[in-house]
Amino acid sequence: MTYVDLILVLDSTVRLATPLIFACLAGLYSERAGIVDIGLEGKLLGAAFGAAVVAAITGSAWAGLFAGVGVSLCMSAIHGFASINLRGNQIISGVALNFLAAGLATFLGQSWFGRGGNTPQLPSGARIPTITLPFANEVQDVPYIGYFYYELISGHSILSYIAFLIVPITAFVLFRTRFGLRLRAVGENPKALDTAGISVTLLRYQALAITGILVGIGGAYLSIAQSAGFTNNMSAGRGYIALAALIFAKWRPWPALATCLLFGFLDALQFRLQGVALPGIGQVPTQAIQALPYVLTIILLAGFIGRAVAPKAAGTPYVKER
Amino acid sequence: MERVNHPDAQRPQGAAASAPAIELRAINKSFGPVHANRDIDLSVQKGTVHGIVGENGAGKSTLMSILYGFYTADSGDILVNGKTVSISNSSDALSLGIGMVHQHFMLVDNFTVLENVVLGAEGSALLGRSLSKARSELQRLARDYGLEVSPDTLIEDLSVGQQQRVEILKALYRGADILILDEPTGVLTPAEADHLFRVLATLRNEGKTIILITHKLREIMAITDAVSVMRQGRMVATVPTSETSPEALAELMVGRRVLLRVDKDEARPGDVKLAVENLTVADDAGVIRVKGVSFSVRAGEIVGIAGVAGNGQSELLEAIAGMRRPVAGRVIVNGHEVTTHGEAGAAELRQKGLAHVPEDRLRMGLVTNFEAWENSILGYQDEPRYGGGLALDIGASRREFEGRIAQYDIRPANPRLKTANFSGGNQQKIVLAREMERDPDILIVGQPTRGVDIGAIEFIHNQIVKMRDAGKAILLVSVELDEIRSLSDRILVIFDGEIVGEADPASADEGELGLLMAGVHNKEAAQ
Amino acid sequence: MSARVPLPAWVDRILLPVLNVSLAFLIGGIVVLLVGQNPLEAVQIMLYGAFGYGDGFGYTLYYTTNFIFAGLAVSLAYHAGLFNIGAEGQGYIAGLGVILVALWLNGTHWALMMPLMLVAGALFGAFWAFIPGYLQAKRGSHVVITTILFNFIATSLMSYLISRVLKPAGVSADESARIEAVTRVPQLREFIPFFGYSPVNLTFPLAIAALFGVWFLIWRTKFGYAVRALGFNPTAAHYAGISNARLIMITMALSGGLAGLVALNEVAGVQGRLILNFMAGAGFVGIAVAFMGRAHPIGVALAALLFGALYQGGQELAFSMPAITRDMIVTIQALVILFTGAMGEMLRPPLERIFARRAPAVARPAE
Amino acid sequence: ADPAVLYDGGGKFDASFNESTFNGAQRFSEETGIGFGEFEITTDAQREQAMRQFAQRGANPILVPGFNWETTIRTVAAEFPDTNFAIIDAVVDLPNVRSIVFKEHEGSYLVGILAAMASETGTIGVVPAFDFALLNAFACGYKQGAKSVNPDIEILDTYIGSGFDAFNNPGGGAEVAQSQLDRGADVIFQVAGGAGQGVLQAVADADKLGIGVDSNQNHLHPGNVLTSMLKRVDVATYNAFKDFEDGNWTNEIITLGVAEEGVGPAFDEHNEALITDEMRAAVDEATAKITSGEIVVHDFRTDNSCPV
Ligand SMILES: Nc1ncnc2c1ncn2[C@@H]1O[C@H](COP(=O)(O)OP(=O)(O)OP(=O)(O)O)[C@@H](O)[C@H]1O
Ligand SMILES: Nc1ncnc2c1ncn2[C@@H]1O[C@H](COP(=O)(O)OP(=O)(O)OP(=O)(O)O)[C@@H](O)[C@H]1O
Ligand SMILES: [Mg+2]
Ligand SMILES: [Mg+2]
Repeated sequence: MTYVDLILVLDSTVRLATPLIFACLAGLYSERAGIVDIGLEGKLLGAAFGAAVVAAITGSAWAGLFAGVGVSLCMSAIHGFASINLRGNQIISGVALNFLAAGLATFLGQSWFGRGGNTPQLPSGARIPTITLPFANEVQDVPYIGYFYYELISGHSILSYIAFLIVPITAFVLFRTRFGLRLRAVGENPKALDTAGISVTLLRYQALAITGILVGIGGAYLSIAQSAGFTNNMSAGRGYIALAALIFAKWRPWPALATCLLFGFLDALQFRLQGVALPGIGQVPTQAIQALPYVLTIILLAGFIGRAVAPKAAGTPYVKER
Repeated sequence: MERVNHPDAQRPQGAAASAPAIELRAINKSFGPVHANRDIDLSVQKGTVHGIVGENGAGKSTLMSILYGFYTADSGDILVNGKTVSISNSSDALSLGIGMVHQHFMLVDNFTVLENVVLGAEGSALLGRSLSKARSELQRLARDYGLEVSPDTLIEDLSVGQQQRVEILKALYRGADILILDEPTGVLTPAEADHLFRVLATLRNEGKTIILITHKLREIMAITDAVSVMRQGRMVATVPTSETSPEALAELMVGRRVLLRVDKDEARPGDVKLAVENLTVADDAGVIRVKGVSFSVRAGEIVGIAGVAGNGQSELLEAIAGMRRPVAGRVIVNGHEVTTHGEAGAAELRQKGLAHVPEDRLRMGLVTNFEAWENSILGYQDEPRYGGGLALDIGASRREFEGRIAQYDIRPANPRLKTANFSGGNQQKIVLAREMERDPDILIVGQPTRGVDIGAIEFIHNQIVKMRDAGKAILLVSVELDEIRSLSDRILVIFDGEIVGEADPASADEGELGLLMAGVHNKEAAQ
Repeated sequence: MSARVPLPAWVDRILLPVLNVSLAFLIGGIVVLLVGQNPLEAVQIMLYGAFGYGDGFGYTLYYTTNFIFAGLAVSLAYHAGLFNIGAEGQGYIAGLGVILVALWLNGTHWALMMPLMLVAGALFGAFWAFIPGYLQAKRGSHVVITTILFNFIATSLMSYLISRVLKPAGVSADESARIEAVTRVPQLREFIPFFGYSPVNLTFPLAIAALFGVWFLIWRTKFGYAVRALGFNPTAAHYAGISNARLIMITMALSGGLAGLVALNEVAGVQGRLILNFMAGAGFVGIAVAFMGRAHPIGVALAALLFGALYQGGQELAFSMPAITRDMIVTIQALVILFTGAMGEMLRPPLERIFARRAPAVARPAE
Repeated sequence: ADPAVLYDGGGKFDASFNESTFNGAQRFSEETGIGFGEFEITTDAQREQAMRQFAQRGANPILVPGFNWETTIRTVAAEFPDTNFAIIDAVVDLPNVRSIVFKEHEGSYLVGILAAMASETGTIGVVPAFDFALLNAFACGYKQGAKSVNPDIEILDTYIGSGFDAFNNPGGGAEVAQSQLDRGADVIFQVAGGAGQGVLQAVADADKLGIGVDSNQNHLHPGNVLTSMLKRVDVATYNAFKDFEDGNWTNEIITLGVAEEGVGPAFDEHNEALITDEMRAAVDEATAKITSGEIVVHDFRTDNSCPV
């Protein structure tokens, strides 16, 4: 693989990783606050739909983005009501939301656009633009570094840059702010927080709100940045991958970024390797190549990552009286 | 938040100053069918230490949790400094200057001491400033009250005693005027306990009010000004400490006379049942906690291991009980070498006739989500008496346990009640009943009476002695020096993973043992 | 819970769920109204479709069979504190086991083949779950990730095997060769004409047996005792001399084996061949079923039946009310999961108030 | 009795052959005013169920797109000898079944010629949703056509996913297209239903040429869609219903290749600027040779392999 190939693979790594980063950090907030969220998949889908619909109607990408975030916020609210107020089972609430998004998106899409849930193709104006960083074009011919800047650093969707920005912000919020301290505490030992006179409920809702916003942006990215419209089940399992990435990263921001990039990279590589005869092995079935990212992940997991200890209170509703 | 950081903020003003610091009127609280508090009246004078005693499940913790706003009472009034207040959550209590040290600590294990202290009282939105502020404040408190604890260590790395300091510091940091301590000494060594009481004395002299829940009448007599007694959810008496005696209190609590000291006759040691030969054990982190320890326990004797918590007792017990593979050395049970036990080693040792009452019943000894009868077979589930082959004979298990309930006076007497819903003492009885009734050759016991009321203590101690007289070899590990001395036939003192001395309970005096436990010039003492 | 008065068992386990389901349908009904259809008629059609006549009921039971197996798989693992998201993949892989045995001895009588195919399916499913179990037990790799990843791997693997290995040349569809009629698991209609043309087959009674089997395993055997101890408190399990690692691996394998039986129903009972993606999400429905049934066989059975009815009733509805598409059905299912599962406690407080008034005696202290 | 359509797993609006089927039926009912029943399956078990339900309720004829219906139609058609059935993409020789099969490989061959001629880089690509015989048949024909123009042209062939859900992954499609563009491809043929939209989008964003499939997708990105490989499922459907209506229903095997104009490239105002006269000529020539049998395009499905 030449230098150019490498840059190009990394370039598509960034695109593939962006939605994962949003979903993964979203999950990080809720699980750090002690609320398991396997509804990420559904939230991605719901947000993607909301964004595409509004973008299609208004023709404004930003309106679409807000709509997408709005949808996933609503879904977060349902998740919160079920798992915080009603102390319901968080996993099943997540499953329900996944079903709900899959069903309702297609259903509403069909009754609004008559295209079986698919929204109309968006004109480029209704899509989140990509941005070219200063001098990108000028320096692109400078060997290596210039090309690196032009191809890899510049020219991504605004949302991709935001995704990368969210990581340090999250790290800061989590470990350097009062909110972060309480967030981590409520995920480890809500009683400690309660006896310290802080509302566990409020805090968990705040966490879920952040989750909603982040995963919402991720969903919008799918439908109005990466593609130009909504297609049924277009989240295609990314929510689950993000969940895996979160555990893989042991619920920490920077490792989460690394993991999402890893997944993105392996995926991008996978597209390149298809049909290419591997040295020594020769032609391998494409399915083997396609399974590669998952197999490698498992090997890494078993080989190097080791035991991942979830936030102690994750998954268990907070009950004062036995 | 701000207000909380200034201790003077809620000092009682003028008129109210003469009124009692705390007054409870006709408090009621039920948990489902359990009526934990009934028509409780209580009045605590300002600037005093007020003791509350009562059997397990009497309702002490519940009452205090209500005062602290953790639970809300079904009915009744709370007055603070003469003013009726409504305490609907802990922050209400905190802003009224009420602080509480809970029976089960409310700390975040993987946070540092500092983080735990500031949690909920950070002040500013950014941690940096609040933490440095807390750091200096902490140093001040440490100076004033001698509550040293390094601010940057993780809670999970602290001994229980130190964790409790953190709890107290939390309360003081929030400027508590009224401090509630729920069984603070249950987990402390005598030294630590004495220190705690000095701290409490200082606080009282500063005019702070202290409510102290404990099962140890010695402590009540030592430090409290007045004491209230609870029984089965009712407040049965409140008396000035000067006008009462341990015996009298005990009788009030239990409703019958209790014998406060163990009387046992000479041990008649038989042959060696349990031998430990230069055993070396590491903890989960790989740190060596037990360093080449050797000793043996004979049939018909009780060997007590005294020591400050966290000196390797836990690892020693786990290694002997087959839960932890030793780094080096041998364990010989009933003549069989059982050192190299695998993951299921505990089962193997039980078959060899060794029973184990673990130090930490909630973490290890019980599955709190199980119904009580299910816990009564934990570890013995594979025995044929609970069903042949694969099947589990539920009927047999329940019947057997119903017998124990009567025998050990476990309350409430309901084998299908979730174990979590028994109070601490009764949970302990479930464990003891399970382990003792196996009539094992060897019994190793960790902290048998931690958090247990005197009625139960008397009972448990008698049981242990009875087992000894029945010719069992008993290894007793406890941080309660009194307990060690009154029960043991031989005392081994452990410090920093080594046996630093052996003493005869009859002759050995408290001071000498205390020094050994503290690791002071242990070499000389060992001779 | 802070129940002032614990509800009578029948209210807790029957009335409450029924009310929840009704609530779900109420909301669903509103959506139906939005598309200008008559909700009552819709409910009628669904009920009739699911239970009203032989064929319909047969289909309901056929779906129920899948969901029972998948639900039990998730439940069993859950009792050991393991969250098995991989039932989908385990069932898919199990299909391979079933078809291999079936094609190998194709033409042999089902009486002989059914046990063989059952074992093969179970073994393959067990194997696919055992690996995550092993990784969890020995390497501490979180079983949630590994099972998710194994689902993806299963898809690739099966896609390759079906379209490149098992697919006979000249056949256009990507599917394996057919299992001969004598070899297939016979459909109940061959004995009970009532079931019309429906595909419910002998794996259904098997599922019922599995329900009882799992109940017995979990609450009436020493193994089950150990599993629950492990699930509730691993430290205590270790103290009790239970080998947690071993138990995790066994439980996961058993769980996968149960998931594998979905393949017996689909491949050997219904399709008579191995087709792409025959699981069609049954494994994920299994998660919902398990948690709605509180991981208890009784609960699982009811939840599975509910979903079976929703699937079949939904088909009937989509068929006779074209305005109501299959997505609408998915939506209704989601609502049911939400209200009976996640929000199942919503109606408890009001009910408690009602029954507290009804039975004040219970409120008295029990001492 | 009205006719009925049962769609394949992808659903009515799969931007692919199910949708074409719908369009054909739609056109029929618009022209004749006769309605038609339709059903989207959610599980494979519903195939037999729904088809039987239609037959029982007297629907006639009953048409199904996709060879996944083969088994079902064999069973049900036998039960209802008086009902007429039609299946697209598979051959079922029963007295009451019309089988309609397309020679996708032939149409793809022609498209391949266009791609090769339009390419400036000498590298073109094809993006099937996943490894699936039918999709491979498209790809294989395409490759043969391209090679016939330029024997040493490089043809990239990348799958989006490994299962049916790949049809719903436009994000993946876009990424795959990008990976081919990166490697120098300047014409890309998508055979991926809904995900194909992502492919065409990515190609258009890069201002290169894409090729649509099944229905005419030239209008999606005028100037960036070279052509579309038409597969006239809509026509076949329309004809089937029409024939029945006019009483000319026949239960035969209808094979629609280039000769029958059942498959082939789409030419319209959206792509006329892109199609040179040479291209047109080359296509016409190849069409003639295929019709005359001079050129035999290999069908992947006959031996699950592609010669080029
Ligand atoms: N959260 C709860 N839910 C249900 N029952 C409870 C709860 N807390 C306490 N109880 C019950 O209320 C009664 C009083 O419990 P409490 O903890 O106040 O007793 P206690 O005097 O503190 O006992 P101990 O000395 O063992 O701590 C006991 O029967 C206990 O089982
Ligand atoms: N539907 C259910 N949902 C959740 N838990 C249940 C359900 N039914 C029973 N349980 C619990 O599962 C465990 C086993 O119940 P099971 O009905 O098997 O026996 P049991 O009724 O508890 O005991 P026995 O039948 O011997 O009286 C018990 O703890 C019971 O409380
Ligand atoms: Mg207490
Ligand atoms: Mg029962």
